[in-house]
Amino acid sequence: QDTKEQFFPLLVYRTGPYAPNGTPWANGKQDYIKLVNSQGGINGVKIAFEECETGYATDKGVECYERLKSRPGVAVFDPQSTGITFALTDKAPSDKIPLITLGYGLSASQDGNVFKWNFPLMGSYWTGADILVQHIAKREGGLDKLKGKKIALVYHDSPFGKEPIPLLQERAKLHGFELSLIPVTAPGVEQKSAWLQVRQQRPDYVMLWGWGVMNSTALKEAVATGYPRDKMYGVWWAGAEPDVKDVGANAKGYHALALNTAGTQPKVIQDILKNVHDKGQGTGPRDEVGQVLYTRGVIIQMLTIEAVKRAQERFGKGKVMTGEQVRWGMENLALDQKKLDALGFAGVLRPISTSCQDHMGSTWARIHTWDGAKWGEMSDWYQADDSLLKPMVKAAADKYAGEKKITRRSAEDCGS
Amino acid sequence: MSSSPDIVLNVNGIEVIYNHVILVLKGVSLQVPEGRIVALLGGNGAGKTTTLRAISNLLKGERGEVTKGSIELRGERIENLSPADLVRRGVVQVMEGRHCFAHLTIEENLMTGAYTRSDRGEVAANLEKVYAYFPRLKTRRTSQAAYTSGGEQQMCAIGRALMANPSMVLLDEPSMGLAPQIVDEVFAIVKDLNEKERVTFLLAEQNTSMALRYADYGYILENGRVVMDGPAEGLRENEDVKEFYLGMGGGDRKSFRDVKSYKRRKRWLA
Amino acid sequence: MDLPLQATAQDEGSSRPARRIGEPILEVKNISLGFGGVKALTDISFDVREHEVRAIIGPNGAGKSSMLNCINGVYSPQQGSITFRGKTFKHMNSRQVAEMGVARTFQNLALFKGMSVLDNIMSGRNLKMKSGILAQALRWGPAQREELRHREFVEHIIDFLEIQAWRKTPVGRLPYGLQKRVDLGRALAMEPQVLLLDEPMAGMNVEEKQDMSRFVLDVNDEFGTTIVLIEHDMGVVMDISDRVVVLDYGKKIGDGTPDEVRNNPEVISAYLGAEH
Amino acid sequence: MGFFLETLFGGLMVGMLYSLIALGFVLIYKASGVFNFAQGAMVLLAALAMARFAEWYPKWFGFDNLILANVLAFATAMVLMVAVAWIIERLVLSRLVNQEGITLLMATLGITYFLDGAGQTLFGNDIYTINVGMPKEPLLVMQDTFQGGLLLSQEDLIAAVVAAALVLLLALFFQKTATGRALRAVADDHQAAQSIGIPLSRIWVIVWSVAGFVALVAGIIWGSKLGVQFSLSLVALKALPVVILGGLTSVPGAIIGGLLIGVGEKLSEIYIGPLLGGGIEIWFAYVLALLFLLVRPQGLFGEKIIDRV
Amino acid sequence: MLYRENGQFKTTYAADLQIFPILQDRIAIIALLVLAFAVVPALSSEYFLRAILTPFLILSLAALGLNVLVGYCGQISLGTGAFMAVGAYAAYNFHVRIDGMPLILSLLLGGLMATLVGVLFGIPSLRIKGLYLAVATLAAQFFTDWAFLRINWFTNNSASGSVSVAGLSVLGMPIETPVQKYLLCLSFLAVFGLLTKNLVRGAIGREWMAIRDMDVAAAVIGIRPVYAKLSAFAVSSFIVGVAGALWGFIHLGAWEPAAFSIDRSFQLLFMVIIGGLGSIMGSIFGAAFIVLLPIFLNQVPGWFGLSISTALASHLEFMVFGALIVFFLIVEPHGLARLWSTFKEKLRLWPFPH
Ligand SMILES: Nc1ncnc2c1ncn2[C@@H]1O[C@H](COP(=O)(O)OP(=O)(O)OP(=O)(O)O)[C@@H](O)[C@H]1O
Ligand SMILES: Nc1ncnc2c1ncn2[C@@H]1O[C@H](COP(=O)(O)OP(=O)(O)OP(=O)(O)O)[C@@H](O)[C@H]1O
Ligand SMILES: [Mg+2]
Ligand SMILES: [Mg+2]
Repeated sequence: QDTKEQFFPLLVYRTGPYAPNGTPWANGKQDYIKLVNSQGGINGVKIAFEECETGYATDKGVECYERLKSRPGVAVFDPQSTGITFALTDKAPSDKIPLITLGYGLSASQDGNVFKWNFPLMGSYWTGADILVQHIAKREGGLDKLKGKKIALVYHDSPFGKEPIPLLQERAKLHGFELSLIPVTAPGVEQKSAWLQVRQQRPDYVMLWGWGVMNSTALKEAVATGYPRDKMYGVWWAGAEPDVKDVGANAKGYHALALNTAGTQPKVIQDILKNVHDKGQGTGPRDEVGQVLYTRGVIIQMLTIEAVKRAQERFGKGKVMTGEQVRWGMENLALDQKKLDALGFAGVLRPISTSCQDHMGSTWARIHTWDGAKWGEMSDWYQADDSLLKPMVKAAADKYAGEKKITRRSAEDCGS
Repeated sequence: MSSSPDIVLNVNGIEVIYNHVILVLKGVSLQVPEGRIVALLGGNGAGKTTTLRAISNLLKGERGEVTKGSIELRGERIENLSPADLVRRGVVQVMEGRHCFAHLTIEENLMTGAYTRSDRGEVAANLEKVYAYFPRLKTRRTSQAAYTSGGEQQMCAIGRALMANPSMVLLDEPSMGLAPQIVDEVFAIVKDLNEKERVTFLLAEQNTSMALRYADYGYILENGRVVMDGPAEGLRENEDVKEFYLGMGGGDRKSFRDVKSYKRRKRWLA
Repeated sequence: MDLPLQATAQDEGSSRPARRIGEPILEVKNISLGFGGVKALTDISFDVREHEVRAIIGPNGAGKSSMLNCINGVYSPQQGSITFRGKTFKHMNSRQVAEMGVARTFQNLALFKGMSVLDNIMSGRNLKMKSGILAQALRWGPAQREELRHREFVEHIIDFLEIQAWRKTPVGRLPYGLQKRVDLGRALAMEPQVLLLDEPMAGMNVEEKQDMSRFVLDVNDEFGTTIVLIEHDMGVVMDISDRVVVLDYGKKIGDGTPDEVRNNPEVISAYLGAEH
Repeated sequence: MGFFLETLFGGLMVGMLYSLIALGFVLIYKASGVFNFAQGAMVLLAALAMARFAEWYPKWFGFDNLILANVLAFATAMVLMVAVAWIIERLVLSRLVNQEGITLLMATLGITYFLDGAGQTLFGNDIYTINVGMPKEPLLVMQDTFQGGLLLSQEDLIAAVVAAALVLLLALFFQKTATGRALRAVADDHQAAQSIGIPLSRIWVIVWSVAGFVALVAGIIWGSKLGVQFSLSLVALKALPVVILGGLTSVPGAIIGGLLIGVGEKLSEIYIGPLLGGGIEIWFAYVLALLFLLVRPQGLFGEKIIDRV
Repeated sequence: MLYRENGQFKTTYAADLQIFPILQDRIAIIALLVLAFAVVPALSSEYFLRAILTPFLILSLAALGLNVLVGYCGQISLGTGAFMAVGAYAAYNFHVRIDGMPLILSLLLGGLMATLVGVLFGIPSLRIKGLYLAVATLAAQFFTDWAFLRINWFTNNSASGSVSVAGLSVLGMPIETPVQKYLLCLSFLAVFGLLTKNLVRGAIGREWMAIRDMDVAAAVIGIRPVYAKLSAFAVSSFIVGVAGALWGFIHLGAWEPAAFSIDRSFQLLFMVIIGGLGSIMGSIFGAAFIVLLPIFLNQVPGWFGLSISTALASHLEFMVFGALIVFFLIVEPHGLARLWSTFKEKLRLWPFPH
């Protein structure tokens, strides 16, 4: 490659129904790149980037992908949408471009033996749902206490919202709680009947698998039907500022999964404020820096860049990496606490290490609670239960492999 | 442009193009004096309706435009006025093909005709007058216009225009679809309004004999050009007019059964 | 296919063959039709004989168009029956009527505005076209030949009505008089036994009316098509019709030859006025 | 029983809110024969303006009186809606006089894109709040009649009352007045209306302004319920079955249709939904409207569709 | 006077019955086909083929199908997305459930299922008209959206409701590269375009148009509204269904119901109206306009070296897009195809103005 820059295509949605959530996420990603560039790039390799607006629509996402994938120095795509991920999953292998789908996408793609190019780093909907069940159980005083309880899943009626269902059903069978499924038609602006159902069924807990406007509307309906907010648990995509901001104090007590912390204390956030925003190069408004989704964007970009670094360690420092090489880097991430601290991510996330079999690297997450004005109070870390997940992931991956006539990767392939 | 003071309407060499390509009027000029009845004659597709539309500014909705020439109403250029402005200046058009408001009742149709007027008493009186002209309308006053017969709709359209109390009426084929005695009545009404209220009429008609009987002056339009004009009596006596528009070649009216079937062409065809 | 239309080109019309007016082909018995409070037709009966030109006249709103609408199934009368070629029916849908050979034209021009003259007239032949959708899509042999055959027939009608120059023009753009001709052409394309004409000459000048009368008479002569005609021009009616029905306020007030009708005092007072 | 009533009331109140949006459609359709797909975009634009100006005015002029801010913002948003109406008339409608319904419909879709873009360019695309002091806490009534009581949303109740009042007001205005008649005439035949002196441009500016006003009220009510952001424009979709069920041309139809759809979809979701796996209300509303139209193709109170030769 | 028909006399009706009776048109269309089949794939970049031309072709096909219904038969439908979805999911099921099912057959069977559903949802059109019908067709849209999410059988029990296909081939030739995909879609479009053209200029086409223009008069000349309307729904949803299957199989590869959402329905309606109702070419023009314009607008700021924020750019794009739609409607309410034919008419007169 004759380019001197590593190129990061950024698929974003700053417009449309999901814009309030898509925007801080996209800003975080950009700001981190700017930070790295201001510090000299990846071992001297500068990062070029370009945003492409998808509006959360699959076909626009595909167009963006096709447009940007052949840029020189392209390293990795982050589709930022479950639907786009599905469409790109088939294209990535032939284009030899890895997909990073942090906290979303196909749960089964954790299995790197089948999904060579997918990286659902840090968690999937199955791990998320699993952790929520664990947390609720803990609150009740043990998994056995779940017996006879009633949990309602209020979910976005789309593949995104339906992903956790198999796991929850599995858990329900295991512990004897009753799971009721309440779909909300996308985008979720009218939820009266969903919440009437909640009121009718009086579940002990409500899990909220929403995105965008659905989350705040759900909270408002919960207020209107008098469902206690502190019995509500959201997925990590229902646990950021835009979801609760305009419900404000009324949402006090609502919990959600947290893949990362929020706030401006972490060193990396301070660095961004100092080296990017104070120089007038910030992407979004300054007071949004350090918010939940913003920080998640930063993490995604950090992991991507670390993958490039890791690849450079093997394929040559200071060189521009190909997609193929970055994939290797991503498959061999080993970010221990020390490295994270050095990068300024102390306390933001747990160490992560990936392998050929495990493209997720970490299944740890916490639960945080809205205090009426900001996301505060973090629970302890939980880890998804491998004994439950592994067989499910394997079964799903095998089914996929069967349909697609893919053979599992051999040991040498893993090593390469 | 010398328009003598008693010329209400002065159309000056206008060209009209539909849809940017179809040239329909190729320089039509005509003048309508105050308080007169002027007839616009000519075969199908001659451009009569187009001329009236150009005057009342209803071309836009048909995707037509006046590309040349000028139109003056009492000395004022009116090409850029809206149809509503023209109605306020007293010029009302009765459109060809009725155009009643289908969902409105006959009476509501008539009442919308008085949209520009505010004096309720006068409007009520005017309504009675229209009903007196067309008793048939009174009996059908509550039925929706779409469900009345063709002739009833035609009466409704004429009546509606009269409700605006116009000083000048552009009548497009008023006699179409009307029973003979109603045709007589319509022309009688025209004459009546013209004489009693000095309403000026510009009349596009196929019923040439009727039109020439009541009009003061006539223009004959063929293929977008004025091919002949003159006082009504003169035209009535003209041999060509007799043959082609009055069906009286050689003096007498021929029976429709005996008309020769070989094709005759109008001599003036451009 | 037999194409009798070709004969018209030579016909000079001076000496007309004696027309063979036959038995009643269409009988209307005691038809009554009302819309809410309005009685459009009250107990109307009349007959139409084969090959004749039968006129219906009457003041505006008398129920003439409604009568035609009853005959070809657009309205269904509350009472009465219609007999066509010996078959009696109370109500039929438009398609059945069309299949039996009744065609019509419309008072308010009911042409297919977005279609060309040719297509409008061709659509009158649809009843006779049999190819299935797939065959039409592929345009293979029989379908193509069928289309051609009918096209030929339609071209004769176009020649006959002298509208060759406008063949491909969308009818919406034609002047009113020509549209009336196309309307007639469409009806002719159905090769009807009975042709119902609703004010075919409205909005025409004398010359054009002459042309139109010519067409009507030729159709009547050459094909023996029976014609039912509504018209307000008394000159035309008196000249070309064999018998005349007069309606007034939905009632029949006269029936007979033009001369009889012309001199019927009731008809004069209700419709004709003194002058005519 | 108590729960059934709750569902019923819930349906009625949501239905009333649907009516409010449906009303915007009906007004414009009735007065110009235009099926205005931009109604949703207008709701969004109005709500955005309301939310942002209520936030900006106190900042610009340094006061912090919520009521004053809201009143000023309301006035400003209304001015904006009138301006929009005027621009639409000038640039779009006046150039499409006498065109077919479907062309006009497409033009309003074009307008939708434009307004969506313009609104978010001017006012931003984050989530904003409208705070007109709507009570959020539910009301518990008839606790002694039913076990557990009846839970009513105060916010919905107030909104429904406002919506009902507005709908009634407009219904009165459009019935039988000379203006009402003129509007119906315009809808029937643009050209003929022009020919008898009805000034199309003025009528259209007025009607679109009124529709803008309705959009503003709907925007405030829905906006304070949902928060103001792009999705707000999608509530228009919920109003479509209401419009056809009630009849495109009928103001009272919009109310009755709204109530029917509101109740129908809630009851169906609660009582039939679980049998089918849930999430059926959106199509159920449409199917309801569709079945109804099979019986009455012009909707409940719509004008009969005329086809006559 | 380059473009004129004077002097081209047709001596037989068969000659006049040709699809393109004017010689210049015939030459132009042949040139166009050569260009599309041979030159374009050779010259275009992968991005162009994959991200622009392929979706453009598929959406042209869908627009063509919709045009049969809306443009020719006058029945406005907002449920196009639904019929695309039925086509895609049905084809998917044929593809995965029946081993060794040829791709083309799957696609066509998908279209056939869409036909069935289309006819079913077309039945109300016998009573419901105009805008009422348009809104009522949304029932189809929302119902299928729901059904494909809720009924697991349709998605071969995929947990999330998202499905995907892989390893496509036609007659043993794999369909993988952008060029192959492009050619497959192009062939579909060309064949269906031809067949549709044959239909609309034949008896059935006249029935559709007659129903569209004046249904009472159509009935009087013996056209059965039931047959005409339902056949239009059938043909239209067949084509739309095949387009849907192509969209899923060829363009996306993996999809969820949102790929055929109501936005898609509106987008297609846009295409046929902007392009020209009742015109085959119009469908293609319309698709080009609606597919290409946003992509084009999206890149404009870049050419001028302007760096505006993504959100602003995309809002501006919305505004320009909306404004252009209105602009074109004002210039020619009957669509781009009419604009084109007006232009040809002018060309015919050129250099003499009239
Ligand atoms: N909207 C239009 N678009 C295109 N051409 C038109 C349009 N309206 C009229 N024309 C054409 O303009 C010419 C003149 O039409 P116009 O209606 O003015 O004639 P007319 O004299 O009123 O005829 P008639 O007596 O039949 O009403 C005709 O050839 C007609 O085809
Ligand atoms: N569908 C309908 N609904 C209500 N009333 C109708 C309907 N059709 C016709 N009428 C009424 O029936 C009466 C007869 O109408 P018809 O059209 O038959 O009259 P006509 O004799 O053809 O008159 P014209 O010579 O004016 O065309 C009219 O008063 C008309 O209003
Ligand atoms: Mg005329
Ligand atoms: Mg009549």
